[in-house]
Amino acid sequence: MSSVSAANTDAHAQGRSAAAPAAEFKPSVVADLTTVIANEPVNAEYRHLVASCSIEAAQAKPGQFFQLLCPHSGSEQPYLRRPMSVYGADPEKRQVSFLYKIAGAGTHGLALLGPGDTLDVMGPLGVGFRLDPAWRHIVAVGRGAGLATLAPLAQAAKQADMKVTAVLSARRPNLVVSDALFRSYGADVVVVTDSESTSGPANVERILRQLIADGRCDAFFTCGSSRLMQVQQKLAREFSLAGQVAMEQQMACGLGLCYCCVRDFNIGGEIVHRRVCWDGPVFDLMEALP
Amino acid sequence: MSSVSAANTDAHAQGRSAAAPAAEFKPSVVADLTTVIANEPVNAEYRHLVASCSIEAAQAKPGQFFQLLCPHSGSEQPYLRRPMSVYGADPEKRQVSFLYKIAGAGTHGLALLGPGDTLDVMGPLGVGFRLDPAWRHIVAVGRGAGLATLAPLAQAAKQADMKVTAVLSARRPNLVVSDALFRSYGADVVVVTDSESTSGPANVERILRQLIADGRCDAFFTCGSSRLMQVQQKLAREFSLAGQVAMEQQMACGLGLCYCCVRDFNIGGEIVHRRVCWDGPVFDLMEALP
Amino acid sequence: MKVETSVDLAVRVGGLTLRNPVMPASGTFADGLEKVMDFNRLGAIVTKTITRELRDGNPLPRVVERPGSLINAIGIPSKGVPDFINKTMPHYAPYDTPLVVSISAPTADGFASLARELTLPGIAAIEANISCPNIEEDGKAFAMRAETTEKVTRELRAATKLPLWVKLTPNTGEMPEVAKAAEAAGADAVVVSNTILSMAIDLKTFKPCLGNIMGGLSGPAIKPIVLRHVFQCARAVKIPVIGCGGISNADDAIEYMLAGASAIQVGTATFVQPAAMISVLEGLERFCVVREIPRIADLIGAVDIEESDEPDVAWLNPVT
Amino acid sequence: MKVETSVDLAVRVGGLTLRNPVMPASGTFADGLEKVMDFNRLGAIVTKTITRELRDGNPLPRVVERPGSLINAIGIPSKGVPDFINKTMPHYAPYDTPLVVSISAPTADGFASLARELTLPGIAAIEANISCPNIEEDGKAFAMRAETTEKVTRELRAATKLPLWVKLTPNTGEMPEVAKAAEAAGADAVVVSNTILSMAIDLKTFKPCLGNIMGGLSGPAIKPIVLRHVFQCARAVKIPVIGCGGISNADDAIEYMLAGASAIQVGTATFVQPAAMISVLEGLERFCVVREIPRIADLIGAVDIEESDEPDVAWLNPVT
Ligand SMILES: Cc1cc2nc3c(=O)[nH]c(=O)nc-3n(C[C@H](O)[C@H](O)[C@H](O)COP(=O)(O)OP(=O)(O)OC[C@H]3O[C@@H](n4cnc5c(N)ncnc54)[C@H](O)[C@@H]3O)c2cc1C
Ligand SMILES: Cc1cc2nc3c(=O)[nH]c(=O)nc-3n(C[C@H](O)[C@H](O)[C@H](O)COP(=O)(O)OP(=O)(O)OC[C@H]3O[C@@H](n4cnc5c(N)ncnc54)[C@H](O)[C@@H]3O)c2cc1C
Ligand SMILES: Cc1cc2nc3c(=O)[nH]c(=O)nc-3n(C[C@H](O)[C@H](O)[C@H](O)COP(=O)(O)O)c2cc1C
Ligand SMILES: Cc1cc2nc3c(=O)[nH]c(=O)nc-3n(C[C@H](O)[C@H](O)[C@H](O)COP(=O)(O)O)c2cc1C
Ligand code: FES
Ligand code: FES
Repeated sequence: MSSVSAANTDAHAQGRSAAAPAAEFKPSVVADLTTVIANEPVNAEYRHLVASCSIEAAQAKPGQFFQLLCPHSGSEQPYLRRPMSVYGADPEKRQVSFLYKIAGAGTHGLALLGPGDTLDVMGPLGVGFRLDPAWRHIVAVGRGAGLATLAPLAQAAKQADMKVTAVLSARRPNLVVSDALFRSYGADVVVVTDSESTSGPANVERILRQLIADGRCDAFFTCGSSRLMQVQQKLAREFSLAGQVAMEQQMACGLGLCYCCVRDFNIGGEIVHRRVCWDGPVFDLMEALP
Repeated sequence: MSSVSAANTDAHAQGRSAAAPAAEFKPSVVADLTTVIANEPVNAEYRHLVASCSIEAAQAKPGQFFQLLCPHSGSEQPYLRRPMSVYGADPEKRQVSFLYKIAGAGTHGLALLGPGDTLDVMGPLGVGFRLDPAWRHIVAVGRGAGLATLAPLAQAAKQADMKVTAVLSARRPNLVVSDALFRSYGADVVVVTDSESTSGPANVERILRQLIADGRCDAFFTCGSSRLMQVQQKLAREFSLAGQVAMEQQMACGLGLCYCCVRDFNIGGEIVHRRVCWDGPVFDLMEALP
Repeated sequence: MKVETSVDLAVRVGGLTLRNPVMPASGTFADGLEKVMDFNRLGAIVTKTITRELRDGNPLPRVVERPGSLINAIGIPSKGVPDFINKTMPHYAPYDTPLVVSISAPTADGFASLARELTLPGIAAIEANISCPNIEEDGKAFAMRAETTEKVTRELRAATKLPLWVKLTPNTGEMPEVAKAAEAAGADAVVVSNTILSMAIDLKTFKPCLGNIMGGLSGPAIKPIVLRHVFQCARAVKIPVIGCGGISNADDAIEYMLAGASAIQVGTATFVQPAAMISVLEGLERFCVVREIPRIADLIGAVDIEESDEPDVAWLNPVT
Repeated sequence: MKVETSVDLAVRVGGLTLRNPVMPASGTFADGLEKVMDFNRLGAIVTKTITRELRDGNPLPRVVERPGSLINAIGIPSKGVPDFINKTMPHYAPYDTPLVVSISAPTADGFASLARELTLPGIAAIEANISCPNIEEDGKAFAMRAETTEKVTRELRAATKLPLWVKLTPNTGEMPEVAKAAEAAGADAVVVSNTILSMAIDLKTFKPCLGNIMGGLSGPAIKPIVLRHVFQCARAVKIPVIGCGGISNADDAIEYMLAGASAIQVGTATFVQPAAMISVLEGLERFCVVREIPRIADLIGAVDIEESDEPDVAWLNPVT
């Protein structure tokens, strides 16, 4: 496992405290008892939760995630924490926010929280997106919950003043999320949906080829769709473009301890396991396997 | 076990439905999802909870009890139900109420309930107090949570128009409960306390002898103090008076299934086990053992 | 609400056909439940274990709760055989639900003579609780080992023509072998399982929470463990397995049937929700309706394990 | 907040003196926790079990949760010995906390050669995870039986001078005998215990929830069971018992020490509260201060059992 973490020395460096005496030790990951500020539905499927948190948590970077201790909905307390990408993090306001879809026991419990309630969030966790200052135009392609994960790229790119084109895929137009947020940071937003049958790989490939042709795609950022990821891998290979993908996997510890979240990756032709929580969740686009 | 229930055919009769087809079956004990109307502190130790309930639950008799499914306080859900004597039951208003002391996990959780919350109460359970129409004057002697158990006797006795003298024992005067309720039904109330050192067995015996001498004690009703029970047993024997005692014991099922709540009783010279939840909680004063 | 359906809920269990697979676990059922449910809706009635000797049971406290579980050391308070025949049996006679009597004894002979005496009209089956101490094996329960299980089951089999259910203990490391031994000796079904030996200590007094020091763990906490035992036993024997351990709702019961249980017993859950058996029953019906399963028996052992999933020997004790 | 006290937290465990009794359970600890706590506060560091062979581990899904518990079938992904020596050991070298390496092998020889190779400066003790399948006994774990435990422990003992901890499985019915065998063969301590073999089935798909079909149960649900094993083992052997199973807070740890544990390991709780070990440690200190216990070692085996409470043989398997 240490080979792995070695490979991540940079990403996880701030975590290292070697033999620092207790007095000096400062945790970089905390189980933070945040206070819910808002927890509102944004559409039929998604809710937006904003919480005031510690400075450590508020420093979460795009692509990183938290492990949320979801309150019990009904009698049963979900035992494990639930991973959620940071949707927004504001060190000034000391706030962190999540955009989540109600799936099962944990997210149901999450939906019950109201302003003033306490939510235990552990993080920030994992390796987030990296922006190469050399890039001028980036393209974010996402679907479903993946749109929540990509969203904070909009602000980060603007700060690094890169132009962003966001291709947002959903089943129906009214299920698209994060589009407003992308626009608010001046991104071009292209919405593709199943109901309008614009979300197929072929059409998305057409859109992406156009962006490349227009010189508006130095790098791909994607999350939430294996099919769309494969389209981007193909184009990245063809035009030797950079790319990063945020992966999902069931998690227990979120800190690289348990090895339940491994996926196969192609590292220089060799198929190896990587822990999504620790080596990722953001990986090099070309190393990811569907 | 059937000998036991046979011995209780009357008490538990309404429970018997032999081979009645499903269509006809009517449960006499229900796990009733009641709605909390009020849950207020009455002093430093006790709270009074009123809930609107089903007609079955509202028909609880004095000395009977319910098994309360206490909500979790903090993370831990108390697994077993908690037994609570009926403090008041009103078939017209369809209400039931409890007077409880905060002891541990379960009662802590109970204290968190507010108006409108749901409380699952199972009952009415057990054999309550019996009033012999021949009696004119009864004496209720209780201490601690026992006062809650005795309280509904006040109303029942008034309806049967018997006069009640209530000897209420507590550590301090401001920890006495049920006195107001007793008075409201016209009972004479004598308060004895440790802080005033009036609660000792000797003094209580003096009070009781006086009541007997005045011909104002046809039967004893007691709960919550083994020492006071023994005083009454002595006097009941001396003056051959009737008496009933409500006992406490840890419970799991509350329905006579598990045999965790047994106590020793002296039945005609023989020491035998009885289930407090099923054969009691109210027992003949002379059969009870300290 | 009773669901009106055409689902066939009947199951065959160890020589009996039950109208449905839901029955109480021994020691968690008594006439008190008549206040709560109609016993004619149950698949069977299983009585508290009785012994020949009169017994008071264990010292108090007899139960302590833990998160999602109960530890009990009731012992077996028993009024003996005559009381059972003269009072318990007549009491349940009016019901047209099979009456299963749970018995226990300190020796194989004791088991046999008790079974012989209880082979009576009105008794539908005998459940032998062999999870109890065998005084001939310095207190180790019969069901801890295959040999002792085989011996006691053989003597029981010779003693009665009634359907014979043998109730196993999960405290052994060789449950499939024990189940095979019971089958070989003529048991008609195995009940999997009794409680898991456990302990709790009071941090105020430093004393054990139970008068008996140790007791048996039951309730939701043990379900994943006993479910595994049921899965392993069902693959080890041809006779039916009756699943019992932490079943609180229909989903739990279905999980047990998929793992291989032909019927299920509900125990501790009844202490928390007295009508648990009825809601399990109604939930089973609903599940079959929704999933369009014509016969509930179709669920038995229906867990979907492709050969490819078949784990190597490692899964006997996964190295975690 | 760290409590400043004069409580002596040191305990002696299997040839080592630990600054306090709190350590991680193997497989639930890695360098990632450096983001959360100062490893110099721990009593010991216990690494994930390593094997000589390179292993990928089990198919996914590898975990499923149940109320108050986790079932895992991670398998033992292992990068082998050189990776451990060249990367893991140097990584923990800066800490002045004893490094305990957990090892596993499919044969007794394999265990011995691995122990021999890992008998190195920088390794404080070896924890032999003998809860894994023994291919010489068609897959039954070494720790399922006393004989196989004795054999593997003897070979391990001959192979290393390091303190030798042997980690047992609760899936056996004869844990005290197994613990005795480990002691007789020269183990310096036994770790009680590994996970309890369990199963879960998905009602939507009818498939097992785990890729490995079965997995090991851990977390609060198993505490009463493993606590009982610790109590029984501590009375069976003179070597220290390290308690491990469902410990989430200081109260749990104290209960284990009262039952006879000389030290404790925290596993699954770390997944829910990453700083669990630290809060256990601080809670232990607080408890000793409040109860005026000068040395935490005074808690070991301090459960108060009057002879009168001593149950008869029945308590070995209480008839519930
Ligand atoms: C790094 C990461 C970031 C994520 N970010 C978001 C986000 O921003 N918004 C959002 O809506 N969802 C996100 N997810 C998915 C989210 O974690 C799951 O929807 C959630 O765990 C479901 O829990 P549940 O109890 O409601 O559902 P259940 O199905 O009851 O969960 C059962 C178990 O499966 C796990 N699980 C179920 N679905 C997933 C999934 N898709 N990925 C990982 N584990 C899963 C749960 O964690 C739990 O352990 C993210 C997942 C990962 C791994
Ligand atoms: C028939 C009956 C009627 C009762 N009526 C009242 C009442 O009207 N008002 C009132 O304040 N209390 C009453 N009690 C006592 C009440 O049941 C306990 O205070 C309560 O169960 C404590 O639960 P806990 O989780 O708060 O405490 P904990 O100490 O955490 O409970 C732990 C376990 O011990 C049991 N237990 C603890 N104390 C008692 C006790 N005194 N009697 C029985 N079991 C106990 C609990 O039920 C639980 O199973 C009655 C008890 C019985 C048996
Ligand atoms: C209070 C109590 C008493 C029990 N008594 C008996 C008994 O007399 N005979 C028996 O075979 N099992 C007895 N059991 C075990 C149950 O029948 C059942 O096997 C066990 O509790 C697991 O099922 P559960 O988790 O649904 O309770 C008893 C269990 C409890 C909780
Ligand atoms: C995800 C996971 C991985 C584990 N890996 C190992 C392991 O590699 N070696 C080992 O001896 N035990 C392993 N265990 C078992 C734990 O060390 C511990 O014995 C068990 O989980 C009980 O403790 P707990 O309830 O505190 O988790 C693992 C447990 C879990 C949950
Ligand atoms: S979730 Fe434990 S290693 Fe990733
Ligand atoms: S509480 Fe179960 S018999 Fe009394």
